[in-house]
Amino acid sequence: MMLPGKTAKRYTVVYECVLIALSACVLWYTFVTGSSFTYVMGAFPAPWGNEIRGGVLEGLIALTFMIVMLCSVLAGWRFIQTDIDESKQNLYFTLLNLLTAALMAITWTNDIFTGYVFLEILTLTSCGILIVREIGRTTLAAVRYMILNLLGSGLFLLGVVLLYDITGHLLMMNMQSAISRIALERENMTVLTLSVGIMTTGLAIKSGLFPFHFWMPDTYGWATPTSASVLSALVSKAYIFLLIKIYFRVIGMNVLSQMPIGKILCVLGMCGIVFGSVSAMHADNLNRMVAFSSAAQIGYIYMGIGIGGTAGYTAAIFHILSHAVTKSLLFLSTPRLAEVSDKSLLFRKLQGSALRDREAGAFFMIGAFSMIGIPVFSGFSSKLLFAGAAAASGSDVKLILVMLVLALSSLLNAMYFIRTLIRIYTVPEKGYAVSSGRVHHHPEYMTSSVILVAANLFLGLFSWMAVDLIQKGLSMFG
Amino acid sequence: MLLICTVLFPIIAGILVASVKGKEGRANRSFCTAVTLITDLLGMLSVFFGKTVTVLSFSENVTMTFSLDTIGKYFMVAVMILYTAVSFYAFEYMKAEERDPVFFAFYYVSFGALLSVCEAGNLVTVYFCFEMATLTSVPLVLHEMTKEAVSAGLKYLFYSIGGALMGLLGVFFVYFYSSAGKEFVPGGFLDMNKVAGHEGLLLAMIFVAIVGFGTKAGMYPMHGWLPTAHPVAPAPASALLSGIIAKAGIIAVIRLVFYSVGAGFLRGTWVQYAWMSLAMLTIFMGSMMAFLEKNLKKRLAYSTISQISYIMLGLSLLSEGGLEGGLLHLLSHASSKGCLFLTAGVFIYKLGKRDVADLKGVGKQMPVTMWCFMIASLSLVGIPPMGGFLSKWYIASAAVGDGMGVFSVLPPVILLVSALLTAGYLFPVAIDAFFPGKDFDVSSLKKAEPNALMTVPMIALCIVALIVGVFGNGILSLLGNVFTKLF
Amino acid sequence: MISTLLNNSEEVVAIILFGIGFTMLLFHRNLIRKLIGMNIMDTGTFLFLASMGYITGRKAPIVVNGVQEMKAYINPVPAGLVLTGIVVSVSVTAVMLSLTIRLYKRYHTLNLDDIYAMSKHDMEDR
Amino acid sequence: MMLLPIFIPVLGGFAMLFLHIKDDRTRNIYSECVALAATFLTWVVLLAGNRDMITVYSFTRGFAVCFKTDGLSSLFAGMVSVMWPLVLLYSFEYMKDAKRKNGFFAFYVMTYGITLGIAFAADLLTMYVFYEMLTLVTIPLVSHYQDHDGMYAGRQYAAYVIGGASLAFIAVVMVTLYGNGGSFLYGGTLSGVLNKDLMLLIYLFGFFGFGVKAAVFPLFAWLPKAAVAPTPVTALLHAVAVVNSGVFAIMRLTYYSYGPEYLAGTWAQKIALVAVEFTVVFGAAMALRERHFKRRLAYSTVSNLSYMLFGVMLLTPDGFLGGMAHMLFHSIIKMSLFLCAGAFMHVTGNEYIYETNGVGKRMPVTFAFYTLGALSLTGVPLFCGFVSKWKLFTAGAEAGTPLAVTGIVCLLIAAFLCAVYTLSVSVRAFFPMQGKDRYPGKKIEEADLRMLVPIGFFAVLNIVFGVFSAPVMNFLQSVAQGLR
Repeated sequence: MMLPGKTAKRYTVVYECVLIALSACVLWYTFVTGSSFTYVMGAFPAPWGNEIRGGVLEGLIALTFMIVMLCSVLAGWRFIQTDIDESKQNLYFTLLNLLTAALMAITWTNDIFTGYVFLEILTLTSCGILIVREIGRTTLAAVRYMILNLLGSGLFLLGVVLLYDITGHLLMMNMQSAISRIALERENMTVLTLSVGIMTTGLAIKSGLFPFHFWMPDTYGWATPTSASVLSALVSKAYIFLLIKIYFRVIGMNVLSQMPIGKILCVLGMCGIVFGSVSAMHADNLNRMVAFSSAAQIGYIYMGIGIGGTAGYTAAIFHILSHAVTKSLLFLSTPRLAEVSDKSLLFRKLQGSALRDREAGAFFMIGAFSMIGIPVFSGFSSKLLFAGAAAASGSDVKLILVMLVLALSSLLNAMYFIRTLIRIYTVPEKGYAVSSGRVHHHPEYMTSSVILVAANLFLGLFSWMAVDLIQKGLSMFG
Repeated sequence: MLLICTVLFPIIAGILVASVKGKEGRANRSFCTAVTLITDLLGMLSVFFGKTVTVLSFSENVTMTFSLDTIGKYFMVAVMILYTAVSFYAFEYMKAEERDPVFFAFYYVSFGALLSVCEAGNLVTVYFCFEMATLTSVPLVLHEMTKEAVSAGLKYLFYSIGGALMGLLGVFFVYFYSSAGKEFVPGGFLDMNKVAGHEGLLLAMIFVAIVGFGTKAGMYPMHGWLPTAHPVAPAPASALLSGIIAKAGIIAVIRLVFYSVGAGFLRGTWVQYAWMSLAMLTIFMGSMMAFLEKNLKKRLAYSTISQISYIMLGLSLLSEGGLEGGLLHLLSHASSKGCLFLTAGVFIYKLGKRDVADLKGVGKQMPVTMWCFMIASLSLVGIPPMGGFLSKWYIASAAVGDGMGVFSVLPPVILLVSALLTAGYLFPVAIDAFFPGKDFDVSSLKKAEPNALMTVPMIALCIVALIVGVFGNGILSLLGNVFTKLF
Repeated sequence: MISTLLNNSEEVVAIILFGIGFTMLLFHRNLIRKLIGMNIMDTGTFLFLASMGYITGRKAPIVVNGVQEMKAYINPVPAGLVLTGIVVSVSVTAVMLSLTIRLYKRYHTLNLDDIYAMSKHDMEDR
Repeated sequence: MMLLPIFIPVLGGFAMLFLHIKDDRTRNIYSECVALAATFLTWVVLLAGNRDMITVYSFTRGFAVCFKTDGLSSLFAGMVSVMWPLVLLYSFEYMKDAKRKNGFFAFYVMTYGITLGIAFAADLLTMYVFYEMLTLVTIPLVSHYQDHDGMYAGRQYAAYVIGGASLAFIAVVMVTLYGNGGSFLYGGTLSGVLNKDLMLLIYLFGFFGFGVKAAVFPLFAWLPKAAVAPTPVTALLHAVAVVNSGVFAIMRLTYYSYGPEYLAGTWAQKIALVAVEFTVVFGAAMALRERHFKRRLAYSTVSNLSYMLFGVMLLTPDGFLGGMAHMLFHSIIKMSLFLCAGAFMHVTGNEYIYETNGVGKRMPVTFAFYTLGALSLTGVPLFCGFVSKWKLFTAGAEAGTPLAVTGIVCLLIAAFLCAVYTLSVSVRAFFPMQGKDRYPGKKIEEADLRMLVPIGFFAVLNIVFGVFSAPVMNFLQSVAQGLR
């Protein structure tokens, strides 16, 4: 489609609104009926056919993803115009829509190989929306990103194949039955463990779990804001969601609990939290700091998975949601701050920027508070959930460890976020006079950011609704 | 009510003194005289008609009470004598000083505070008044505002407060292990059932308290402030300090040991022995230092240290004789040492001479003053018929009396040695003053006798010392049945 | 041991290929080599998959002269997977190559370390 | 009803951020009115004596925000609500020629509401929520003079306090999960499901977490640094509201969540006591060697907060009583001291101790009040400091454990040091050494009446409570025995 950028954007927006409506409907339907539905593509039954499945959880995730996507597009539009060369804008939107499709597919699919295919598509498109801003940094970042992702998807594919080798199926339900049989007879358990391990590693690499998080800052730091927010808020989360889905629908909790994977993920997650925050403290550039902090947040999610149990997974998924809304908010407010400080994201330039652009400052502040886990924001609720999960896990060591890590990380978060806040709210000293660029008041930006804030507050204040939905969804996962 | 007036009047009056200025900003002498006399009057009245009064109560048995028993009256008389005498002296002496309204203001305020110490009806009140006495007497010390003066004042302040707080610790524990405590009970009001099992702790705390209150009395190891504070203070102030303010520590100890804990509880415990040995150590050390000291006022300060520890020693014997001796020595030392400081003041005021060596031939210039000096030193050394003799005699005999092995032998020895030392550091001054030796030409000196305002107080104090010596037993019989109740 | 290895030689070869590819992709600093490594890795996987999928003595599931019972055919899914996989890897390779070209144009080298070193002094550093 | 005093100041202050009031007069009137309204409502709530609980909304299942008043909260709320309007009055004069007054007063008023929120919180989580809020709204106040020190202090303050809060968060969650939703009940709500050592460890987390605001030993460093803030902030927040909220939180955690029986005699109690006693002496010593006037007072706050905690950690009703009494009285004293220091700094523009030489003659009233406060802090009878200290001694002696007795000794040492570091200032002020007078002939007049009135008020309170402490003490007594 060779529409000019503006039309392309309109088109995209409409298209996303539709998607939002649809996923909302699914959510509503499944929630009311209380049962998931499965659609068999091309009417081929298993083992040949290819299914998609809608449940409460999928609905919820899809809905959130779409909302965030929409907001990022709306809010990032101005920067898209500046960052991306006129002729490429419509391509950008093409990529974006492809990416959306991939997201949706990964969310809804009931077939592990379909999962893989769209995984690759996701990788390609995300790489695309990264390099479409043509500066050396992004290209470089894209290369790194690609290579790691290819490693990841290669591993994932291998895992899939191994699973197929021992089960002879690709549809999740059938695989699960086969696997439970294997687990019963305890034959080629090693292969099973191996394949699960490989898959997990693959997805962990793709979603940037410690120690594979080093690509994040470059990737998120230099992309155009929309891409940054989409990549950090949605793409990496999609991988994690796929992982959770596989754990539940393919491997099954009781089989998984026989493997050491949970513990490993937990430890890695904690390391991720700590190291992410520490390196965020040393970042000299706002975007890099935020990017590192999302490394830490990914660590949270994996920690939740590692804690295990319904509580653990609930916490993890809740954090997926909360981080999605928060991180996009942050990534969309930083460029505004940079805009009024010589287009620079270096801290010393940013001093007082929030006073020059109050809206962006306020949004950044809210995002930061949510990250630190200040009450009434979503971050606090997920902190509560993680703590509760740890308490419910029943092992004292885990409990203390998780609690301490939570404490430590919110300390670190406080340190670097509050530091930033104080800086951007302090009038610059003499000598740092910045030619404060004009603040464009931009209705779309405002609305979308406000939506994100509202979502954040909703998750913070009425988290129990979300929690109920998630638990219902998990129970549907079987 | 009377008691409260006695305390409050001088305080208020003092504040007035600061405001009511006479010509060219000096304190109004006649007004001051009036204040002194009225205070004395009130004091005498309350000695005879004073009734116990509870000012306010913090909790059921922590109250602030004023009452006068015999001991209190005795101290009160001493306080009034000294303050009255010195006040007149000060009129003259402070002519030279500037800012004398401030001086007199605090002079009277501290007067009130000390009276309140005497009137204090229970330990908490004692502690409170003790603090007040300290705080109000600090300005007297640092009056001259020189660097030394201020730092000395601070030193004095901090030592005393530290001591007071140590005292508070003991006071607190005594309260804690007793049911009563509203007023003093001769022989102590400890509740032995409560104490049972905690003797060790209580003893330790009492010892801490004794040392703490001992700070004011310049007992080793907390004597440090005395030699620093006395020389820099103006003569009247130092006369008061060593004459009576330092004795506040003695009152506190008496109140604690004999009226709250009870001598019986301490007799024969390590506390008594430690106390005694501290006292003796102080006596010896004090007189030694005094012997080596060149500056007259400093020398007198050291002698104060040793002399007050005589009283401590007397008390620490925990026997009737010891207490009697102590009380006698209190009065005699108050008068004689006060007198000595006044004379030292005269030397400074008239001749600007501070060192012992400069005092050759002074006897020719101011015979009266020098005679006062002579008599006072006789009393301090303890030559009959002066007061010092009697008191020391009582203490020594009391020590020998109760067979405590080495501890009954040591005190007399120490007393003797220190008496010799005292003689050694006081008499030469007088002798040189009167007989400078033939190569010292007397003709150059002219008469420099101070006026009556100065001489009369000194003479009065000497007389008091004499009275103590002569009518000592009479005084004791006045105190009368106190001792029988205490032991 | 040896015999088992020989019996399913395809798997062994596949694994070896995968290993080679993986190491190349991970450790070589030269972009082109990385790409080649990636392709080798994929090939290994596909080989593995194909060998899994084929069952000796069956026909491909293409219905000629009437459907026979399931035994006659092999499961088409693995083959499908391989095809899909190939498509994916081709596209990925294409993208990577394009990126490589861009980088080369910009930095005139293919060694990633040098490229990082240069990009540090990149003027777009905000 | 109970929500009003909390939310009126919060919203009022929040609105102020956007009103951009230009002239001082309106702003002063506005903020004073807000404060007074809140105070009035607080007292209505307290006197209404309605003790039942209202739930606002719930975060997740089992984590709810709810308020209620009981004895302890009425102590804290009453205390704060009396002080706030006064200090506000003071700060009008003090901040007269400062910049960004809107922001200052906005946050200042908001803090008031949030402190009340802490006071009225009915369960641990609610308290935690407001505790965090308090931190956030005070950061702008700390770094109000937006210079380098201000930023640094604010940063450090945030790091310390939020870190502490997140440490305490552990205890909050555990208590909420295993102690009937963490709602406060005298004597503790903990049901011993988990193994005790774990719970004790977690208690220590809570203790030191909240202890950050109460400046317990290793975590005290932020308090002296935060003295760069404007004096009304240092006085009200870092001598009363914030730090006492730390103590308050520990009281809640100890007496109303864990319960003294659960903790008595455990290693947790011992560790806490040791830390506290060390802090008592350490703070005093640091105060002694500090040359900066406000920082010296800040250090003395460090030491005095641990007095309260000493009482609390004795885990006896008397100890609790002593702790509460000292909380009340110390705030009164410290207020007057800080306000005097502030007046001195405001009038002379100096801030170091040696610069007080001889200023006593120029501002006699201020320094007279200062001296009263100093005496009271030292613990001289007739002043309220004595009452609470006496109570603490008694409690310690009754507990009778070695640590308790050591504590008494520590308290005395600290009291002595306190005398030294407070009174030496008075002496300097009134009796400067010859030639050391900083202001020969300089024209320095007495502080403004708007400053003197609050100071005087606190000085009077100081004496009143010292003399007629009985009613207050009886009230606290009943609180300490869990009757209210």
